[in-house]
Amino acid sequence: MTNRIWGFIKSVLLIELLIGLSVTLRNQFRPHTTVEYPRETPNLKPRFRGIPRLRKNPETGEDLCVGCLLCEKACPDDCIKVVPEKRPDGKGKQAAKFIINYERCCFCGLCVDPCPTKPLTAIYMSHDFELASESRTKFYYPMNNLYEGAQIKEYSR
Amino acid sequence: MTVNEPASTLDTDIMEVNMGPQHPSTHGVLRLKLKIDGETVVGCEPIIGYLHRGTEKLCESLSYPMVEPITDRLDYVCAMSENLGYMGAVEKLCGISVPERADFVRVIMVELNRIASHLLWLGTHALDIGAMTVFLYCFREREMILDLFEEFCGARLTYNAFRIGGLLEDLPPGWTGRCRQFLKVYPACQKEYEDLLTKNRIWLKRTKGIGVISGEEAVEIGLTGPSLRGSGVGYDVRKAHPYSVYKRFEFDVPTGENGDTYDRYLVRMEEMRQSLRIIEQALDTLPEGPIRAKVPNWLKPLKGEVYHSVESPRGEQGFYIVSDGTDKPYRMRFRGPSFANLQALPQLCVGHLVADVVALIGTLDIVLGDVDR
Amino acid sequence: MDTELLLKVAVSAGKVMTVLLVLSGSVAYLVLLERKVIAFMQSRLGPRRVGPSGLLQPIADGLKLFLKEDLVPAKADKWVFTLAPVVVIIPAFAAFAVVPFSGESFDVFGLTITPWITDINIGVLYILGISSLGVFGIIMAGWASNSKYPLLGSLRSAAQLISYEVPLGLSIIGVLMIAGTASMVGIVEAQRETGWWFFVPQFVGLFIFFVSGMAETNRAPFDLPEAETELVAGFHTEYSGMKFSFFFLAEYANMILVGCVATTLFMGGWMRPFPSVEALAWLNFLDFVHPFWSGFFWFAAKLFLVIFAFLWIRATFPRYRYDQLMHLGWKVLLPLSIVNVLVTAVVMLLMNSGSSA
Amino acid sequence: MNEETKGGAPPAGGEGEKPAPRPAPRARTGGLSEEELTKEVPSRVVERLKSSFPDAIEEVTYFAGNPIVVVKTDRLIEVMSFLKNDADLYMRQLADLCGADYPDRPQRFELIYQPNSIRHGHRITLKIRIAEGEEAPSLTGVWKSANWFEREAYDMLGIRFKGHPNLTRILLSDDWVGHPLRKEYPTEGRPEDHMLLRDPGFRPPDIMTGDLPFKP
Repeated sequence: MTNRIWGFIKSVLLIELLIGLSVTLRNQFRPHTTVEYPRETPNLKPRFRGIPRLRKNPETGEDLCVGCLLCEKACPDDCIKVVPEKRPDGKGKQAAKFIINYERCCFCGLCVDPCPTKPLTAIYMSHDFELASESRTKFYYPMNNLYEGAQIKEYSR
Repeated sequence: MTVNEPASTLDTDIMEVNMGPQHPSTHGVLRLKLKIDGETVVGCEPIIGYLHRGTEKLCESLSYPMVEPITDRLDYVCAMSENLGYMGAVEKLCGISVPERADFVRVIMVELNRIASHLLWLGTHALDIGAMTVFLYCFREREMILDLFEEFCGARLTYNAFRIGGLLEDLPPGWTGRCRQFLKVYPACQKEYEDLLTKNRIWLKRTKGIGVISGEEAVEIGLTGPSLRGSGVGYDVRKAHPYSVYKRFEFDVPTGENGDTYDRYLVRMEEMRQSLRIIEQALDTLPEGPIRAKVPNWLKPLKGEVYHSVESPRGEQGFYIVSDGTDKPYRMRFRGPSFANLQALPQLCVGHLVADVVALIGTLDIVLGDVDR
Repeated sequence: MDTELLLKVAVSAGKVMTVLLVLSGSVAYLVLLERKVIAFMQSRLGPRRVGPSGLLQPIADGLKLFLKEDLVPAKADKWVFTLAPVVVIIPAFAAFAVVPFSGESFDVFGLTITPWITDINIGVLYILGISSLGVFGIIMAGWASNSKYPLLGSLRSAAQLISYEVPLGLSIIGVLMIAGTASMVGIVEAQRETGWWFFVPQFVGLFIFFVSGMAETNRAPFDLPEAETELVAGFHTEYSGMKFSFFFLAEYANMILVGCVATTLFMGGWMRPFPSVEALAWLNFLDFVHPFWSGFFWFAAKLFLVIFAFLWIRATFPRYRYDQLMHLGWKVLLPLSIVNVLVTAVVMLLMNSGSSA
Repeated sequence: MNEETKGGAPPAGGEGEKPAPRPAPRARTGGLSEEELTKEVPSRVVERLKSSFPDAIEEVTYFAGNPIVVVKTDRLIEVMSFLKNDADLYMRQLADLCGADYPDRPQRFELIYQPNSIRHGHRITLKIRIAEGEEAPSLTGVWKSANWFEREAYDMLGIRFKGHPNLTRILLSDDWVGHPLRKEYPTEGRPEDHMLLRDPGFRPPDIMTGDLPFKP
């Protein structure tokens, strides 16, 4: 009985509504969580998977890619095309053409798994993610551009 | 649907209203043909398929590892569960046993993802009913989980986090500490949502007694997951058919009593707490060791077929794989929990008001990527 | 022609223009305030891009709405469709004619300019009457759009406005009984005389007025007519451009109106807190400019409080369902307001008989 | 990631790879051997089915610990009702229903059912086989949940169900031609064609021939 009376009093005094109001009021004075994206760059974690890019050996500057076509085979979207050729020094192969179709890429990272140039893989998931472009042709890259990071950012203002 | 003619001398008509496919509260591209009499729903026909991408067909031309990114995109809200289910199915098909540490990490990820998914559900469900602040609080906490995921696998939504036979990479250094930090912070956040909703009289009015379905009927129509457990049937794939290492953790399967929207809400809220419990246990007993069994990259399973299901946040996520002995699945079938759950919507809707339809879509927690596949 | 009359007309027209302009501006900035307040409550930042921390956002919004293409659906009734926003916005602004924004008058060139457009002895009734005209516009909008969601929205809205008009009116009666006048200025003066602002004896009245006011202005948790998640945008689903902005302005103007009425009737209008306590006279610190400004300051501060409560509630609560809203209106608020009137009457009777005896 | 490719079955994790006498495509899994995978496991459901419907069962196989029972098409509803209502089995839920296409078999389609007992935790895979043009019995009378699953099977494979209340396409649009999950249905179309329709000036760069708008 006392419980029911107490419950009635509570419901007349709108206790639970006031508790709710206090939650929103408290949050008004907490720090905000917004990341003002183009002004602030988001804090990307080391393993972030952006668009796949190619990488040169940082010490010698040689191409790391050995033209083994494993990434091409592993890609579920068929977005990689590699044309291998003999290296000028005759030892092994390198990629004559390496084309990634960013229109199709799904950022899954499966191309990186089988890359045989361990520990530094020739193809890697870069931190670039700003892909928007006005033209479809921009999504096909000359191989040189695959080496450079943060290229695609095109918007202004 | 039979339509009862209202006993009135006025000439009244049943109005057909199209809800969706572009509508603020259909959680994607769901279209509902509602027949309404005034504001009372007398008939409801879901029309789906706007997001059909033919994944089952697509999988027939992909090798086994390549399917994983596709499973990410089925139920994109809980891609970890999808990943785990698919990995489990393939590992069952091949008879691969996964190293313990990998299994533990997988369980941690999946349970974190369950919390994230329930948070998204809570946010959108509350938003549908009109409480818009909960939505943003939920997303604030969900961001923390997504940050953890980003750190682990590099993606925030389509994780592609596991590999057949284990994991691609081990947990990054310091990850467990940050995860524990989250576990410490989170309960207070959940209390905030409960303060805003659980006892709020408007929330109670909007959810209690709405969309009641009995346990028997719920089983019959194929409901699984929290939607089923809200009706008092304690069926959880994690308990009934334990997969991965769920046998080793202690957790309860919360059930409701009345089978209404409010009970389903309570069940999901409790499930988040249980997930926290599982994660805590897994972090405490996380073994050292290898993270990946020796599995060839070019997998060729034996001829055979398996059905493997996991408890995704939405229900029983089944994977049926037919292998013909080549490196590509002969037939891949995704049993989406949302697809089966959505089937119950017409039954739930009839007799309620238009405003309740959005609450009911929310309470079934459908993800259209999962419905349409 | 009588020059005095001409002068009077000119002064009135000037006041009307001032109120219109200030009101339009404050409506625009009320939208910004709402977005900012709710954003902070949701641990966001709100609009930040236009001007310093988003201060020019209303201007950008207004410009956008002004320049936007004005669509009329092919099967809509064009005349009624165009007329509806006008019918909604005119009463919303007209109701401000009797709101006293401050207590002190200006003296300019020997003319006394009162800080209200007019003070009629049925001010409260005038506001009630005028503000309930807006519902016609809403019904017209829903019907003329020839679309299902607007129709449902307008029906809901009509039912809601009519039901809540009754408790709204009854909740004010207590105040009128104590004050003994229906003039807005008179009510404020009555509050000075009694020494109590009327929210003390009439807290139930204030509560009912506040809730019904929220329902009248279609604010959350009673925003059913435009319940975004159910009816997309309710009666103005098919509207765009300027016509839409008329609805928008009217909604926010109505919100300010409810705030103004609550301030005037229950919270002592332009008076500073504890107007009879001389020690607090420094609270009218704007007196050094002109007493008008300190009155206006306190009026605005109280208005802000009411409106902040509106926003706060919107950020917190879920939305009622249509039938529950009707239930609340007819079965809870209406009896409560009648009881409030009765109790007020009985108490007044007792006190009067006590004082006369 | 691990050892790959260079011929030969890799040494297996755990159980060890089985050596030779196996038909054509060599399985490379690194997991259990064929014997272990196809090992018979005791199953209460199969026992009960065998004792109750000895003539309705065509074939029982096992894979990865799960019994797969092939039932005669005309006895399906009988068997399913038994599974659902028998107190000992009580499989009240039909978890999944899907079809598979085997064009080279005389009975081209397989319908695969996954009934599920929530009370006892039983699970079994049940199958029927039907030829093209043949109608499968609809289970909508037994389980309500079969409704959409059967519509999906009809949509994807063109299997017609006898007695289904509303056998229309569910995922694809009503005017769709063909049934995508049949093996003869092409997986890939030509999305470029649509691009051409939209923008006649656009020439899709062909990635395979290196016909690109720049020199790679």
